[in-house]
Amino acid sequence: MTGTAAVLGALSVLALAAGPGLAGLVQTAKARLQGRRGADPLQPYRDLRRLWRRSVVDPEGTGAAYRTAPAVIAAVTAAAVLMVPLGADAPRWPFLGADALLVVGLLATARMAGAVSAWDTSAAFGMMGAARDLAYAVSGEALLLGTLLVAALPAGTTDLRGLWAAAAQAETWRTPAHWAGLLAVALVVLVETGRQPIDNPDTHLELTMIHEGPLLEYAGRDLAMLTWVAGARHWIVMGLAAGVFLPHPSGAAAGAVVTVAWLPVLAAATALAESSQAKMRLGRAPRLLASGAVLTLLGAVAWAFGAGL
Amino acid sequence: MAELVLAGVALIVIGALLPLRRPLLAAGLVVQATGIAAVGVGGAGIAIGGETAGAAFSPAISPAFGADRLTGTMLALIAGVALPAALACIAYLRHVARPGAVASLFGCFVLALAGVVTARDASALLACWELMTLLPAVASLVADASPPVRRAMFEYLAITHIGGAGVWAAILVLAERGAIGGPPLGPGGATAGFAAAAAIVGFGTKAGLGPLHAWLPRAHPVAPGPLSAVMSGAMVAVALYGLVRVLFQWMLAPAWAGPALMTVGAVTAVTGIVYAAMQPELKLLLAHSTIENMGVAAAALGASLWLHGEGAGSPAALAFGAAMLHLLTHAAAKGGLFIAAGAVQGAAGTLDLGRLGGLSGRMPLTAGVVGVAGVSLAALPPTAGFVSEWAVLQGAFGAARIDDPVAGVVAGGTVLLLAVAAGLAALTVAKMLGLVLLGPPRTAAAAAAVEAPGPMRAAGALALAALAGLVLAAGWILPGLASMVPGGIGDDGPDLLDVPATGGLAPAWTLAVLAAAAFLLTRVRGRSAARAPIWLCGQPELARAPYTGAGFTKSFRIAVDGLLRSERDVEVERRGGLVHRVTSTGRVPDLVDRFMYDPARRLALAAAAHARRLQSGSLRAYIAWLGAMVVVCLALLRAGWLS
Amino acid sequence: MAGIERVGADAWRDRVARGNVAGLHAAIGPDGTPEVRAVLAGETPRLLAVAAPGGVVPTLVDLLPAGWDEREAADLYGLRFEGHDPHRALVHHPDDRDLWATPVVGSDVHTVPVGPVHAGVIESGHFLFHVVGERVLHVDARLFHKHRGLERHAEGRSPEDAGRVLSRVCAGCAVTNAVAYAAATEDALGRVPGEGTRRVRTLLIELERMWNHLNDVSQICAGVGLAPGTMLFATLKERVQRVCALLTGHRFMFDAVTLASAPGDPGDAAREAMRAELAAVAADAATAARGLLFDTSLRDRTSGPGRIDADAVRELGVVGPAARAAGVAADSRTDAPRLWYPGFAAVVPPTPAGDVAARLEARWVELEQAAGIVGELLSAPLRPDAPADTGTGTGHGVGIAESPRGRTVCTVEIRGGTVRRVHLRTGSYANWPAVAVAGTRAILPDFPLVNKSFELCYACVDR
Amino acid sequence: MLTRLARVRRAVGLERRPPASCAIRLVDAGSCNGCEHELVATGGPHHDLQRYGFAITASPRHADVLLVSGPVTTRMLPALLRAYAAMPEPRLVAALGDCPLGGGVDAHPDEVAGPLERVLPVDIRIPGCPPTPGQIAEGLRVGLAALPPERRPW
Repeated sequence: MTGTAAVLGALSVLALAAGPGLAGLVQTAKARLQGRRGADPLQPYRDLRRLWRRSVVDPEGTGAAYRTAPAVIAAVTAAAVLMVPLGADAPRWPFLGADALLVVGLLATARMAGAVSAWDTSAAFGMMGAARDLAYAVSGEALLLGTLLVAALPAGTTDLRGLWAAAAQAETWRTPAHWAGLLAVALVVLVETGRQPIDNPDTHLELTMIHEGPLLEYAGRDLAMLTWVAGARHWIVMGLAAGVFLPHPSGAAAGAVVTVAWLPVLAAATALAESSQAKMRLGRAPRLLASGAVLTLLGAVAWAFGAGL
Repeated sequence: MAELVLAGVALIVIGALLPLRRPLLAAGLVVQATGIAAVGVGGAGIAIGGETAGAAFSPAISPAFGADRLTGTMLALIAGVALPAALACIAYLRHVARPGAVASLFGCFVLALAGVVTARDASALLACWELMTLLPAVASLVADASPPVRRAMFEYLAITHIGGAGVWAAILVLAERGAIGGPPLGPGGATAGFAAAAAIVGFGTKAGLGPLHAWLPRAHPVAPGPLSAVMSGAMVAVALYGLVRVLFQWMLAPAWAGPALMTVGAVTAVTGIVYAAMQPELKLLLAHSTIENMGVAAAALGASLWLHGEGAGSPAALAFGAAMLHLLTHAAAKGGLFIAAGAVQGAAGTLDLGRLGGLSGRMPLTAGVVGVAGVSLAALPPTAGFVSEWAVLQGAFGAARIDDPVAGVVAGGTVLLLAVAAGLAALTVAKMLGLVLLGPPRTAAAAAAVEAPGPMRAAGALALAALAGLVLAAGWILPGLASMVPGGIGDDGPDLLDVPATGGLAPAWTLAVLAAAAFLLTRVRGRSAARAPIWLCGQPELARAPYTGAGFTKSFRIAVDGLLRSERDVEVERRGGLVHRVTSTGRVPDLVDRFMYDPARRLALAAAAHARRLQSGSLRAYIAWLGAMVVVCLALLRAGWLS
Repeated sequence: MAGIERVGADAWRDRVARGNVAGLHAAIGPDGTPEVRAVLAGETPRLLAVAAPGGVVPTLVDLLPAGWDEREAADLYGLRFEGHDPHRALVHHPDDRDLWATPVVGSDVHTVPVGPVHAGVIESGHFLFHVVGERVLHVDARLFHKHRGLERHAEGRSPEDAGRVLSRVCAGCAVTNAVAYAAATEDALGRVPGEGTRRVRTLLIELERMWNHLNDVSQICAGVGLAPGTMLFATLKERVQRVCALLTGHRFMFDAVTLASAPGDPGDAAREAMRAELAAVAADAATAARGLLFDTSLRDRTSGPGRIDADAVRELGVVGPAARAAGVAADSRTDAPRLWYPGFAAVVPPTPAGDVAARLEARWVELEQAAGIVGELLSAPLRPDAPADTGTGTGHGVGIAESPRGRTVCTVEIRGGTVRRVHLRTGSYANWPAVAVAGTRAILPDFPLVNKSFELCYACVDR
Repeated sequence: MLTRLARVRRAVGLERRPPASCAIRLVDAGSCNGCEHELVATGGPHHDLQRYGFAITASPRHADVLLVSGPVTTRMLPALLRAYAAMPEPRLVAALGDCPLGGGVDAHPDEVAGPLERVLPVDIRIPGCPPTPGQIAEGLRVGLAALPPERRPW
């Protein structure tokens, strides 16, 4: 491992702690857009510390699926955080590799663990959220994979470091495929962070919940882990969007700095997107995601026609 | 190794004869299991060692058997499913009408499967192929000759034989051209096109590829549990094996074959899993999921064929390895699930998903099989199911790089369809895990369920071991499988699936690290976990109302209702200004059935009215008709009409 | 003075069917037997009563939307309504679901029980959704979790004391309820307030309408997750409530309207400042409303769900903005001799489709109308009548006022200076059954939005 | 709309508050809806409870403080006790308004189980009928700050 790789690896590990801050940034920006002062971006850390000191609750009638779900979800999410590309020289974790499709798979595993824990409690709101989450994931996964496809075509690889390097190349920006991916990845950010118009993380209406539904039963450290996961997902998808689709210099130090610098920008953009529209009706959101996926297909077709190169 | 296989075959023959005397039923099955294990170990030895045994492929029409690496792999696959199934038989067959005959037929069925993959000439291949088709039908009817089973088996034989004609046509054409064992048939000309199309239709039908998949969800669920495990895990895979021999080895496939197979596979995958998600019964759900997985494997084969034709050897080999690995992982998962389904049926007396629930605490081993196999089926990392799905997707990505406008549409579309299928597979598996294992038991029978008897548990443990082994060994297996087509890819050792143009995977290490991390996190969860009732908005526990399967998939159905055309009727009974009662009925019709098979059936029935004289209603007569058809085909061939 | 006419059981159904019934309630008649009373709305509201010897009376549910009234009377007075079968508990809360919920059958049907403790800051009430996943087949609303027995608590007290008890029924309709009670009591005692008091009461009731409608729009925005809309209308509501506090000393104007008093004039300068502030709020609200009108993401959610059309309005007895949103121009302010509404005409929104969007639009047009009335009333000094003694009168009275949610009917029976029976049937009470019906046609995640488009009170119903 | 809200924010000009963290779950145990209206208003631009690090949560499992309004009707008592039982330790109870404190407008004695003190240990008292949004925010902040440090949620 070279020195650069070591530094980038250390950065990835630091990223494990940075996710909640990114979510806090979105919340602060949203509060500002709503005419409020709001809590500062560090609030999620205070919440996590508070939750960590509280007791957990095991609802009667639940078993291992409920009890292990937060740990499983946190573990796979942590693995996905480590994989977020911060540079072409980033380390390939010997136990994970650096393949983009694995990130998709890890997110899906977390989703499944959440759904299974919802079935374990069999409480209506958890079930409702899990069912919606999985239903949205049908077109959501197509969108995500389509996005990675149009990134992988110009890059010639699904290695996240290769995708990062490709986004630093001017030629990549001349392909319609990349631009299609750039548009589609905006939707990916909204859907994977559970934000409007797909989901509303601040909702207090139990009948409309998606990601919040299965959380309703959890307390204490379980909830702390799941809250951390919600923040870490911001880092994962915004990091993917920045590393794979947004422009950055190809040099190791400058590239990593610019990639990370994109994240607050994306957080602010997310807050703005969330504040400017209502949540979509159930059943319509999957169609929006599917149209995003079709957009990426057009990008792939354009690539196959050799357009732009 | 070949000797081991032969010894195994001999043991299976003995084991198939023993159960005909009732007291020797269990002994016979144990002997069968031993034989199957020997065949499996021998097959794996051949696959790894690379030796060729027995006869080589020959265009002559004289029965010959032999094995190469691919055959060895398939033998290992068959044994991997059949071994636990044979053990499960010991417990399962107590519930059927004529256990001795079924046990005997089980052995014969396994031999027929092994026969197809070891056949080295057209006659042996076709003979074993027909046996493979007929034996499960006979076994199912022997076990239970009730009208629904008879009807299902009739439809199974009807569809597989109509489609199966393609197998005969393709094999006979290839044999006639000397392509089996000789130089492969060239890609040009009508003959090659005909052979490729006939093979895709013929083998595809048996593999459950759409739209001729309709027999599969009818036949698999009514067969006795262990038999359906072998049908759903191994038989469909053997069908795709046949397709591999034809398209990859005995001919240079025409250019359209790859994209066509890819498209058929991707569409089949989505269709299969859509209807799997809607099924109200466990075995029906599993059968539809088999269709999905064969679609995924076929799509990978299509990508491989296409890339091969474009001269992209390394990605082509990866896609080929992906398809084979997918067959293996699916076989392990599906075999385990069908065996678990048998255990669940024995314990709860039903497979109706609405009448199970809460079995995880009562049947821990069965629950483990359902859980691990289910997660593998949903293609979630770090299971073997994910590794194969990952490799399949890499194959599709590779095809999308082909310099051809069609590639963008077909390969790009395949990526999206496979993603949709994966998403739906997660929905389906979550529904299955929830309804079978989790939540409160929905009936008294489910609440009183106890773990399956010893042999069934042993079968479950074997299935679990197979799944675990595949995760640990995926790093070896995938390159090995890929190298079974020309121009194989490098083998970078067991830890990292270091495939060019990817970021690599390390399934075994990923599993270890994730499991360790999750374990550590559960340790820091806090020592004193308080028990409290589930929070139901302040309602008492009796308000806890578990979801139904249809309720769980409703969110998805709402999004695609225009496509699914689900039928719903709500009847509100009003009397004297008050609502007395509300009744809801609903179902999701199978659109392939509605728009293809129902009209076809009506047409066929109308035709049958005219041809009643030919109709005797007995199985033998149908087989006779079929034989006559083959003779006609052969005659046509001789006359040169078909070439 | 509203008279009471007692009819026999044979004539009861026939007479009621011909009248314009504004609610039923049970009471104890002068001879100690329970009786059921119907309020007949009209130019001079009257009461019709039928005795229930042995606790049995013929039902009216096949003739008019009186299901909840009868269920409540059955639970609280132990009556049995012959032909109302099955009787489902409303006020009482048996554990057995069969005793209060509708049977919904079918292989895939399951239930989603919600409440009484909701996830948001919402009043307590329970809804049992019979669903297949997201599709709602039937809704059973189980309210009365907050039943405080306020009517029973008020009975046996002097009219002033009873009024104080009733003033705390509901914060959202505090003025309306107080006005309806005052009107009923004054009707029973044969008094008519002077123009000064009528003007003040009208001012307060319209102020209450203003902040409620602003709150309702804010809540509809919350229902679709449009946070800026939620917050903007919440600030406008806050501004109106601050004016309310300046004028009456209380943000919800508790105790501002009583039998004895009404707030006096704050002085020309203060009154003018209030008028200007409310005009500014109305202007801001109109601008913001235009913003919402052209927000396609909002439009997409509000158009369609929760439709209650004009036929359903009549069948279910829907009142208030919900009825007007379906094109039924019924408003009790058009005929309000005890308040001050010269030349008032009910307004319906431009597209009275009866859905969420129409109810949202109804709020906007009514907000404008209310702002106009308030502005006019604030441009002249407030001169309420001098307080008067309620004395030791006897009689029956009916008071009707239009709350932000619809027609509120209060009936009072006074004997010898003591309130013997008081009944409050608010706009929320009339509309709750319609919410359940509107929800039946929606998908689950749309139900909160449908519910918020009615924005009914629980406290008003539970009492 | 966003620019209008920005103007509101500048006009109100709230200060940032010392950082804290606390999750609150409301149970309406029979209130007149006044306390609920004012609690909602506490989250608006004029008062902005969130700047204290206070959040209203969707589930009692997430809550540190159980905030109770209303005189505790008999029909709400079981639900209130279930909400309390659902909370993880350590848990606090706050009474919102005069009703749960026993000083509100009286209800019929047959129908209420209150005041709150009779059924749950009350840690924080916020009087008023209803308390204004400012009083609620201050009541919570001061009430929580006055607790011994080991009982404070953050």
